[in-house]
This record gives sequence, C-alpha cells and structure tokens, in this order.
Amino acid sequence: MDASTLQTFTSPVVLFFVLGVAAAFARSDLAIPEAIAKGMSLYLMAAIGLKGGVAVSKSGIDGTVLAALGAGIAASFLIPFLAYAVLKGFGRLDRINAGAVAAHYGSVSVVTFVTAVEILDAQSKPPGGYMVAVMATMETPAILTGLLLARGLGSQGGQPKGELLHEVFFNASVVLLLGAFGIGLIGGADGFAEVSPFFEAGFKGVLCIFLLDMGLIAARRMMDARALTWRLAAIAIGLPLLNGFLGTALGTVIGLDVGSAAALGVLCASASYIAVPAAMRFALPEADPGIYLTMSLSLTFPFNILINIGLISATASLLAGIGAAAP
Amino acid sequence: MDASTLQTFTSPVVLFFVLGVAAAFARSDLAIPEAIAKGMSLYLMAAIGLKGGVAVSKSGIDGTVLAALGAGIAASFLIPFLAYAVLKGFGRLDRINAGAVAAHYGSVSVVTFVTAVEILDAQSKPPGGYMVAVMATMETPAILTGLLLARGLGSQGGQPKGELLHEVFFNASVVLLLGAFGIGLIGGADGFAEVSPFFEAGFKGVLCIFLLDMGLIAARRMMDARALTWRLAAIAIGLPLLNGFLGTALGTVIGLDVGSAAALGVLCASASYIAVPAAMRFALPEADPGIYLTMSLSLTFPFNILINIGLISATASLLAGIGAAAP
Amino acid sequence: MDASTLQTFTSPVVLFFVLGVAAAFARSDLAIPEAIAKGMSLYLMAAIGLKGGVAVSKSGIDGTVLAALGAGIAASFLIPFLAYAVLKGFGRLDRINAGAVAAHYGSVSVVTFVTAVEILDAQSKPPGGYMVAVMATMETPAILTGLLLARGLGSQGGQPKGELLHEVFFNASVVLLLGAFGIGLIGGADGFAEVSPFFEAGFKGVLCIFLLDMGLIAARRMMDARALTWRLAAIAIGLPLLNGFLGTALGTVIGLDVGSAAALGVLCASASYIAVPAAMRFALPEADPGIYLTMSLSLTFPFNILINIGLISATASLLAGIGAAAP
Amino acid sequence: MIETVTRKRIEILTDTALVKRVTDAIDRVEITGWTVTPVLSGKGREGRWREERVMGTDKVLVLTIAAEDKAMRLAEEIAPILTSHGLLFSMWDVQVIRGERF
Amino acid sequence: MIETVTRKRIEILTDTALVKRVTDAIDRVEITGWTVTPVLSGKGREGRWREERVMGTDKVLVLTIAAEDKAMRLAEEIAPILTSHGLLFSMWDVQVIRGERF
Amino acid sequence: MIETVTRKRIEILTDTALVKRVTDAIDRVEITGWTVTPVLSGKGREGRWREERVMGTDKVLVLTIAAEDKAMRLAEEIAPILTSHGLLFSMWDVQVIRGERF
Ligand SMILES: Nc1ncnc2c1ncn2[C@@H]1O[C@H](COP(=O)(O)O)[C@@H](O)[C@H]1O
Ligand SMILES: Nc1ncnc2c1ncn2[C@@H]1O[C@H](COP(=O)(O)O)[C@@H](O)[C@H]1O
Ligand SMILES: Nc1ncnc2c1ncn2[C@@H]1O[C@H](COP(=O)(O)O)[C@@H](O)[C@H]1O
Ligand code: NA
Ligand code: NA
Ligand code: NA
Repeated sequence: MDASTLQTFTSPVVLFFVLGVAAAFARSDLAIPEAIAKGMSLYLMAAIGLKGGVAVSKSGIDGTVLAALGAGIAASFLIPFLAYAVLKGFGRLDRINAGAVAAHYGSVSVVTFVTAVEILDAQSKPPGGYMVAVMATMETPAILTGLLLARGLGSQGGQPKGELLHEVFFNASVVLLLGAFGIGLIGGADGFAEVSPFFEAGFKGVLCIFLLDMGLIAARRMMDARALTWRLAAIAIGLPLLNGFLGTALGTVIGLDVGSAAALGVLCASASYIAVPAAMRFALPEADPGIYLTMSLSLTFPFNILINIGLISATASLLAGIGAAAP
Repeated sequence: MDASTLQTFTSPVVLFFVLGVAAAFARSDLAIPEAIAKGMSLYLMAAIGLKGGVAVSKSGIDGTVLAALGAGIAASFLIPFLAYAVLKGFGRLDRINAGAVAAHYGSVSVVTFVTAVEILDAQSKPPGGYMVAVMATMETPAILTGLLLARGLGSQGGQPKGELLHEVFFNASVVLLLGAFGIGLIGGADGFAEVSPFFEAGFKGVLCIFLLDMGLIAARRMMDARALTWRLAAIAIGLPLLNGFLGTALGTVIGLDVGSAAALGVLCASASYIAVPAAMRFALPEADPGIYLTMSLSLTFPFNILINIGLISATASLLAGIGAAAP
Repeated sequence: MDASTLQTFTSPVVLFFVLGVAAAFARSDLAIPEAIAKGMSLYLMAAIGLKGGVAVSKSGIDGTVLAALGAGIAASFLIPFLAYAVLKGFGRLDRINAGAVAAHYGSVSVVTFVTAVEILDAQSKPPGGYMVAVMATMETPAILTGLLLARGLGSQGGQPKGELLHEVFFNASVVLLLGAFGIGLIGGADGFAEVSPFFEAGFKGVLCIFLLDMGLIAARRMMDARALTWRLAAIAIGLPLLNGFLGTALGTVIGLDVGSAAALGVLCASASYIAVPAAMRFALPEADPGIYLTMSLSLTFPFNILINIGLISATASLLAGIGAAAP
Repeated sequence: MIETVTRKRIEILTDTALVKRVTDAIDRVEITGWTVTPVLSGKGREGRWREERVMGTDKVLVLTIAAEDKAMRLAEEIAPILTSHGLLFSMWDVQVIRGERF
Repeated sequence: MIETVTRKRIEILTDTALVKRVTDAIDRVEITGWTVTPVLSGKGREGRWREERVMGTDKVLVLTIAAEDKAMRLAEEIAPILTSHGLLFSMWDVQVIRGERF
Repeated sequence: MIETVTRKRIEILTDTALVKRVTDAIDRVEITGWTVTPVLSGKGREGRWREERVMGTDKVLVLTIAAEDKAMRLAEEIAPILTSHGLLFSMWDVQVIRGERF
C-alpha cells in the first residue's frame, strides 16, 4: 500500500463513510430519511452525467472514447460469466442466486465511480469525461448476462421478455445518467455555467452525506445478515481485486490515460447496489436479496471505497510506467 | 417562430423538462421522491419571493407597480369568465367542471413564471422584481370567480363560506410567496447577501430537477388519462395562446417594460396546477381532477414551457416596437 | 433592550421564523415535508460540527477550551436539579414529568445555538469554534440527571440500564455532531475547502427554511396544546432567562471571550426539543410529551430566538466590561 | 388470560384536502381519537393517480376505533358526501384490550 | 340507519418492483380499484430489512376491496407466485356503504 | 379453489422510539415476522399530534400475522405497558393462504 492509498483516509468524503459505518456498528439511531437519500442519489447521477457531457462536448468523440465504450460494454457482458463460475463453484450458490449475484458484479456502482473520480482528481490523475458514458453503458449488459445464466436461454419464469428488456434499458439510473450526459453535450460549457453553482459546487458535500448514509446502511445490513458463508465473503473481496486489475490492464492496453484506465478498473471492480437489485427483484424474485445485497453493498462497496480504489490507482500508474518504459 | 423561440431549447432548464417527458413516455421508472419535489417547490417560491422583495426594496413602489398589480388582479378575476364560456360552450363541460377548470386558467403557475423569467433574462428582457408580487396576488382571485361560476352566489355546497375564503387566502403558496417577498423587502440587498448563496446560486439547478419531475408527472398523467376530448385538448392550447396575447397587450398598454409585459402575458397564459387543484379538492370535490389536472398540467404547462413563452416574448417585443413607433 | 436586541429582527433567519409562526397562527396549510425538515436538521448538525472541528484544528486545544468543556458538562448535569425543584415546587408537576422537563432544560437546542452564532457573528462577537464541542457534550448529561430525578437511583421502570445508557450516548445528534467535529479536526482547513461550498455557502439559507418550519411546528403545537398551566408557561420563560444569565456569568468567570461566554449562556438557556424528547419517549414513556414539548418547543425556543439571545449577548458585553474595569 | 372486547375499526380513504372534514365528523360523534396514515397511489373509477403530493391532490387513510353505536353514527355522518367527495369507507370488528378507552 | 353490505378486504405485501404484477392481477379479475400504501421495514424468514428505498428493494402494501367471488379469483391468481416472490396475502370481511361500487 | 386458514392480524400503534420494545415482544413469543408502516398524525386523549418526525416523537404501526395462541401471548406481553407507553392494540381474524408460515 503506497502513499496514494493512505491519502484516501484524509478525504472528508471517505471519512463520512467511515463515520456512517462506525455509527451503525455502535448501534446509533442516526439515519438519513430515505427520500433525502434517494434525492441525493438522483442529484449525484444528474451532476456526474452533466459534467461528463460537458467534458465530451469540449474534447469531442475520438477513437479512444469509442475504444473505452467498447471495452466497458464487453467487460459488463463478460464479467458475469467469470463471476458466475466462481460463485457456483467456489461459492456453492445455486443457479438462480449465482446468476443474480453475477449480474451485480458485471454492472457498476455509480457512487464508487464518483468517489474514485474525487480521489483520482486529488492525485492529479483525472479520468476523461467520457468515462461517465462508459459507466452508463456498463450498467445494463451485465443484467442480461446474469439473467441468461440464471434462467437459460428459453424460459423467463413466466415473465414477458419485452417487459423485462424494457425494465433493463429504461431503468431510472441509465435514463438519468445518459439524459444528463446528453444535456451536457447539447448545452456545453455555456449551458453548464448557469447551473454549475448547484451541480458542481454542491457535489462533494452531497457526496459526503450520501456516503455517510451508505456507511450506515451497509453496516446495518451486515449486522442484520444471517450467516453469509465465509466463501461468499471471500468472493466479495477477491472478485473486485481481480476485476479491478483486469479492468485497469484492459484500459492501459487500449491506450487510455492513467486516470481513465484506473476509472475503468474501478468500474469493473465495483458492484451495483441500486440499479441491479431492483431489476433482480423484478426479474428474478426467487433470488435472495440477503445474498446479493449483503455481498455488493456490505462487503464489496466498503472494500472498494476504503482500499481498492487506492490499489487500482497505484496499479494504473505502475502499468502506465511499464507501458512507457516498453519500446 | 423566431430565434428567441428556438433559443429556449438549448437551455438546460427546458432540456431537463424534455428529458422528464421523454422518460415518462418511454415508461422509465425514473421518479423524484415526492418529499423532495415538494421541498423544491417550496424552495423555488421562497427564492423567487425573496428576490422580488429585494428588487422592490431597491426600485421602490411607483405608479407602474400599482398598475401592474391592478392589471394582474383584474385579469385573475376576469379570465375565468372567458374560460368558463369557452369550456361550457365549445368544451361541453357541465357547470361544476367548467367552473373548476376556469379557476385554474385564471390563476397562475409559479414554475411557468420562473422559467419565463430565466428565458427573458437570457434574452436581456428581465421583468421587474415587482412582477413576483403581481404573480402572488393573481393566485387567488380566480379561485373565487371559478367557485362563483360553479356554484352560483347562494349555496356553497354545505361548505362554510368563512373556512373556504380562509383556505383561499392563506393557502401555502400565497403565504410563502408574499412572506418571502416581505422578508426581502425588509432585509433588502444586505439581508439577502447573507442567504444568496443558497437562494440564488442554487436556483437554476433546483429548477432543472424540478422541471425534470414535472415533465415526468405531466407525461404520466397524460398517459393515465382516460379520454380527454379533443375539444378540451384544443382549449388547453388555445386558451393560453389567447390569454398570453391579451396579457402582453394589457401590460404594454399600461406602460410596462418589454420584459414585464411579457411576464404578465405568461402569468395570464399559465394555468395553476398546485394551489388551485388543492383548493378545488376542498371546495369543489365533485369536480373531476382527471379533467382539470390533465388540462393544466399535461397540456397547458408543457405548451407554455416549450412554445408559448417564446411566442409571448416575441409578441412583447413586437408590441413594444409598435408602441415606440406610434407618435 | 438595546440595539443589539433589536438588530435580531432584521435578520432573514429570524424573519423566516416569524413568518412560520404567523402562518401557523393564521391557520395556513403551509408545511415543510418532514423528510426535508429531518434532512435539514442533519445538514445543520454536520455543517456546524465540521466548522467547529476545522476551527479547533487551527486554534488547538488549550486551557480555555478545557475549561469551557468542563463548565458545559457541569451545567448540563446541574441545571436539571434547579429546574426540577422549580417544576415540582412552583410548577406543581409530579416527579416523572418534572424529571422529564428538567432533562430538556439541562440539555441544549442545536438550532438555538446556531442562530445565536449567526447573530453574534453579525455583532462582531464570534464565539470560539470549540463551543461546538461544548454543545455536543452538553446534550446528554442532562438526560441522566433527569432520569435520576424522575425514577430515583434504583429502578429504571423495567428498562434495561445498559440499553438506556447506550441510547443516551449514541443518539443521532451526538454522533453526528462529534463525528463531523472529528472529521473537521482531521481534515483541517484543506479538507474543509473541498466541501465548503456545500456546508458553508448553503448554511444560512437552510437555516432560514428550517426556522420557517420550526416556527410552523412550534406555533401549531401551541394551538393544539390542551391547557398548559400559567405556572408552567412562566417557568418556560423564566428558566431560560435565569439559566442564560448564569451561563454567561460562568463563561465570563472562567475567562471565555465575550462571544463564547454568550454562547455558553445561550446553551444553558436553550432547551432541547430533538434529542431529549426522543430519549424521553424511550426512557420515560409515562411522561406527557404535551408538557415537555410544548414548554421547550413552543415557548422557550421562540423566546430564546426572538428575545433571549439578544439579551444574553448584551449581558455578555456588560459582564466583560465589568471584568475589564475590575483591577 | 387477557380480556378483550369487540369494537369497530373504521377506515376512510380521503383526499388530503378533505381530512379535516372527516376528522371533524369523528370528533362530532365523540369518538376518542383517530390516526392518519399515508397512501402512495391508487386506481378507481376515475382512473389512476400517483405522485400527486406536489399538486396537493393526494390521499390518506383515516383510521379510528370506536364502539358500534358511534361507528354507525359516523357512517351516517359520512354517507351523504361519500360519493360526491370520492371517499371510500369500510369497517369491521376488532378485539381490543381495555375497551373502555374507545 | 345506513345500510351496509359485506365485502372482502384484501391486503398484499409486495416488493415495490412487483407492484405492477399485483395490480395487473387485480385488474385482470375485474376488481374496480386498489390503493398502495408505504411500508418502512420488516422481518420475515429471510431476515430483517429496512432503509431499502435507495436500493429499490423496499416493499409496499396493496389494498383492495372486492366482492367475495372476485376476491377468491384474485387469491387464485396470486397463489402460484406467493412463495417464490415473497408476497404476503391476507383477507377478511368488511362492511362497506354502497356496496354496488365493488 | 384455493385453501385458506384463519389467523390473527394484530396492529399496534406505537411511538417510533418504542418500536424495538414491541418487535422484541413479537420475537419473544416466536411469531415469524412483522411489518412496520408509517403514520402521519393523530388525536387521542393526550391531544393532537403531527409533524413530530423532527422531534423523534412520531408514531408507527406494527403489523403482524400469527396463529391465535401466539397472538394471545403477544397481547399478554404487551398489556402491562399498554397504557403507560400510550400503545394502541387491536386484532382480528384474517384468512391467509399457506397458513403454515405463520
Ligand atoms: N379511537 C382511536 N382510533 C384510532 N386511533 C386512536 C384512537 N385513540 C387514539 N388513537 C391514536 O393513538 C394516539 C395516542 O392516543 P392517546 O394515548 O389516547 O393520546 C393518538 O394520537 C392517535 O394517533
Ligand atoms: N375497490 C377498491 N379497493 C381499494 N381501493 C379502491 C377501490 N376502488 C377505489 N379505490 C381507491 O379509491 C380511489 C378513488 O376511487 P374512485 O372514486 O373510484 O376513483 C382510488 O384512486 C383508489 O385509491
Ligand atoms: N407474520 C408476519 N406478519 C407480518 N408481516 C410479516 C410476517 N412475516 C413476514 N412478514 C413481512 O413479509 C416480509 C417478507 O417475509 P419473508 O418472505 O418471510 O422474509 C418481511 O420482511 C415482513 O415485512
Ligand atoms: Na463491475
Ligand atoms: Na393564468
Ligand atoms: Na440548556
């Protein structure tokens, strides 16, 4: 663990998360009203979408951007296969639950990404604005792969297929992220200037309070959880380590700058706990939320925020160094 | 449609509204928590009230201001007669429903006004600060006319008259708008400076998210609506066109500047969908919300935001030009 | 009443409180959604905690700070004895209710403190940042004294003692205030800079809306209250006067600067209406919330905001003058 | 064994704007108390509604527990405005402890 | 004296994500309406849940009043997915005014 | 035709601060689950309350479905603190599908 990893722990954003975890473990009754938490998550998505769109309106769309989009979509489609194999084999889950969990790990966590951007910015490795679009496109492919693994090609459990695809492609976070991205793209820097006091100045503060809440929720769910096996706990740590490395390497290979490669690594490492759980309640109601939420929210999410983002950032720098040294 | 009309569509404020409409029509599950939406609407009213009060504390109250107030109150009292005649005749509504809908069109939509101010500001035709007071006073007279038309002078449907008048004059938005206006007036620019980072800097961003929500709600209500007749749909477009023109002309005639005349036009054109529906549920519970909400919220509101504000702004410039050319 | 007392009434913060009270007495239906109000109260605590922590990270912890902490804790422990005697004797309350009310007066009101800081800042008597820590430590001792007085040493009414102490020490506001204070202390001015647009720029505006809501709630509760005796009403005014004077004098004697001495006075004068009522519902469910909430929220709170803060500020200046004049 | 008595539990779905009219009726027939709970959305003859809180046209449930005679008097108070005001009224028997309260 | 008739009141606890499946079933058996109310937290065989609104895995109650035959048809519609989808179904007799509505 | 069995549905109105005491009692008598729903405002012998969420003195409803014997044991657990803690307790018979769950 190098300096950049440790630096994480003086960021107020991360400290509020730690405060939330600590308060929950101390069984404090501290709680953010759910409407406020929901509102903050929508705010964060709108803000990150806008910001990404404005950035791309400046930089334009080039080969690198397209490569990053392609890499992200491919990763989201493929990671669930890897995850499914591990979850069924080593994790001993049944087909339905292995598929459901696999979908979470192929998809992404918006807040993990946002926190990573803050940390990478502070380390002078800002990821490209187009990574927001990469994130948005990575949300859904994994859901399809996960369902395919859980149900097979044929049956959808009495669930009309069209309704399901619709649910997947028009889910709230995809629509808001891509919509705000589009508005940023159309409005450009001028349009953004008008609204930037709200969306930019407030961003880090809202992220603090949101992470305080996620710390509370993640730790409470951990305490309420009935026996999660040690095997599943190990996967919830090991998988983001592996995916983070693979994603960063992929990013480096396709020629992304250090920050963007690290961001791709974080996206691969992160597991969804907003878009995918809701989709699973809808499409795989037989799967146990006690498994997939506890893994993605109570183990992988804190691990990423507290440790893995730092590791991935260091890895990205290392790989970039190797790349530069190579002829 | 001239340049200023088209300009509307690059404003992030309007684009977020369009995003909301599109997401709802695509049957996305995107939704803003109701407590957040309610909070944003209170914020917008407090902010606009404060701003107006501060402006008037600088400019003072003169003949123009009093003329504008008089014109606004008169318009709010009289527009429902016009609307009622059209709704009963061409629209074929019964007495109760025609009166209820007429009240909506005589009253005003705070958010339509606020959006118009943003657009007029961007076109360098800022309306006077006193127009906020005009808006606040226009909220309630129309409710009284509408009830009169629906019930006649005598009966109030077993409803104690005092309670009703009270409900009308002390309804939440009137109290908040005028209260904040008064605070702005007392505190002046100095008092406002303290709180302006919150009420001014955040304003446009909050308006974006609020309009996103209104787009979602308006479009969903449209989809849920059982057969609204084409006659009523035509009135929901035609009436704001007519009222917008009349209001702008009235404003020009009584000597308001271009921006203020346009703002008066927008107030006349707009239909309430917050204060009046709640008052109607209370005072005319037999009227069908499916009619008045669908007309004011799902048809007139989007029409005003997307098209009519631009038209009214152009009309105001035209009329001012004619006035200036006249001897 | 001197100039500084009157100055209070041109502050937008106080004017919004007055607006809330007026709207409630006029039976307006104006209401802030409860989730928003809860969210604002958490925001205010996080912001004040952070700010205090950053201030102490600069100034360091010296003898004065420790003296202030000691004085605050002692006051919180001891004020309930005084209050209990008055409430049982003059106020004619039974043991349970006298103990419950006494706990409220020994503890503190965060919003009264925050409002006082705004007013003292405006009068160029800013209290030290460490007063936030003093406030946080004053929240709970009074709860213990109040329970002791209500129940005696032995029984806890079938309530397991550990659970109770836990509830008292890890209640939401203590955790959030001290947690944010700690984050401010660790992050220092640099860490705070990142999040200050959210926590600092928005602060006064949020306080305005929060006080609007508290005005509404306080006045509505007053109107709903069944006969509160004149004796209890007199105590709800007299006690903060007395405690405010004692606290200010204590602060001056232990050597605090004028602003900090006034802040200690305000803390002693204020009565809790967030942390303590919840603790009393838990630990003394037999006590009547109609008594303790009406006294602390509907009488003492407005009295402090509107009048007593001004008096205490003047007292502090006076006492500091006497101190300076003394050899 | 605890002793229970039978009372009526009444549930009235009403527009938020009309709550006071319902609770006034409850007070008029001298029932000791009532409780209001929130409602998110619904569908009836007049179509579907949801997300109405911003417009102030949302609904709530008013619950009250009362002795049979008072319950019937409440039903009669409410009946005239039931259809015109779009209320939904239902009641059923419940067992309560310490029935003298109701 | 007001006349009341007996109907079934049905209450279904369901995940928010599955509400549409429940209300579609209600519409299919031609019950005239339904009402959705919020839920804060709970505990069942699958452990405790709370604060799930952010994750979209929270629950709501769907209420509907219907004549007995339609109520039983709804029970049959819902029964197959009851366990797999984690629904909770209960119903009881209530008296309503103007029963022809239901 | 679907088979239903009869169970007790219990509803307890309680201060938010006391929810844990109620759910602990439910757990103690070994009822399998419970559900908490929000309450907005109310009126009782101690007057009217509303907008108490900021003060933390608001109330909620705790619902639970159980077999009669467990329901009666819960009533006995709760009875002693019913008046002192300001709880409201009511229960009635409901039909449930797959009653072995409760
Ligand atoms: N008869 C009743 N029916 C329904 N709810 C009631 C009734 N009486 C009291 N309540 C509720 O119980 C709370 C406490 O009642 P009390 O202990 O009588 O003050 C009230 O605020 C109401 O929310
Ligand atoms: N059969 C029913 N069961 C439960 N709720 C109903 C029923 N019918 C109507 N409602 C509710 O009552 C509201 C008004 O119904 P209506 O007056 O028929 O439009 C609806 O929006 C629903 O929330
Ligand atoms: N006996 C019960 N009474 C009331 N609610 C219950 C009961 N059992 C389960 N629930 C609710 O149903 C949800 C799902 O239960 P389960 O499927 O057993 O995990 C729980 O989280 C509770 O909210
Ligand atoms: Na991933
Ligand atoms: Na109008
Ligand atoms: Na005090």
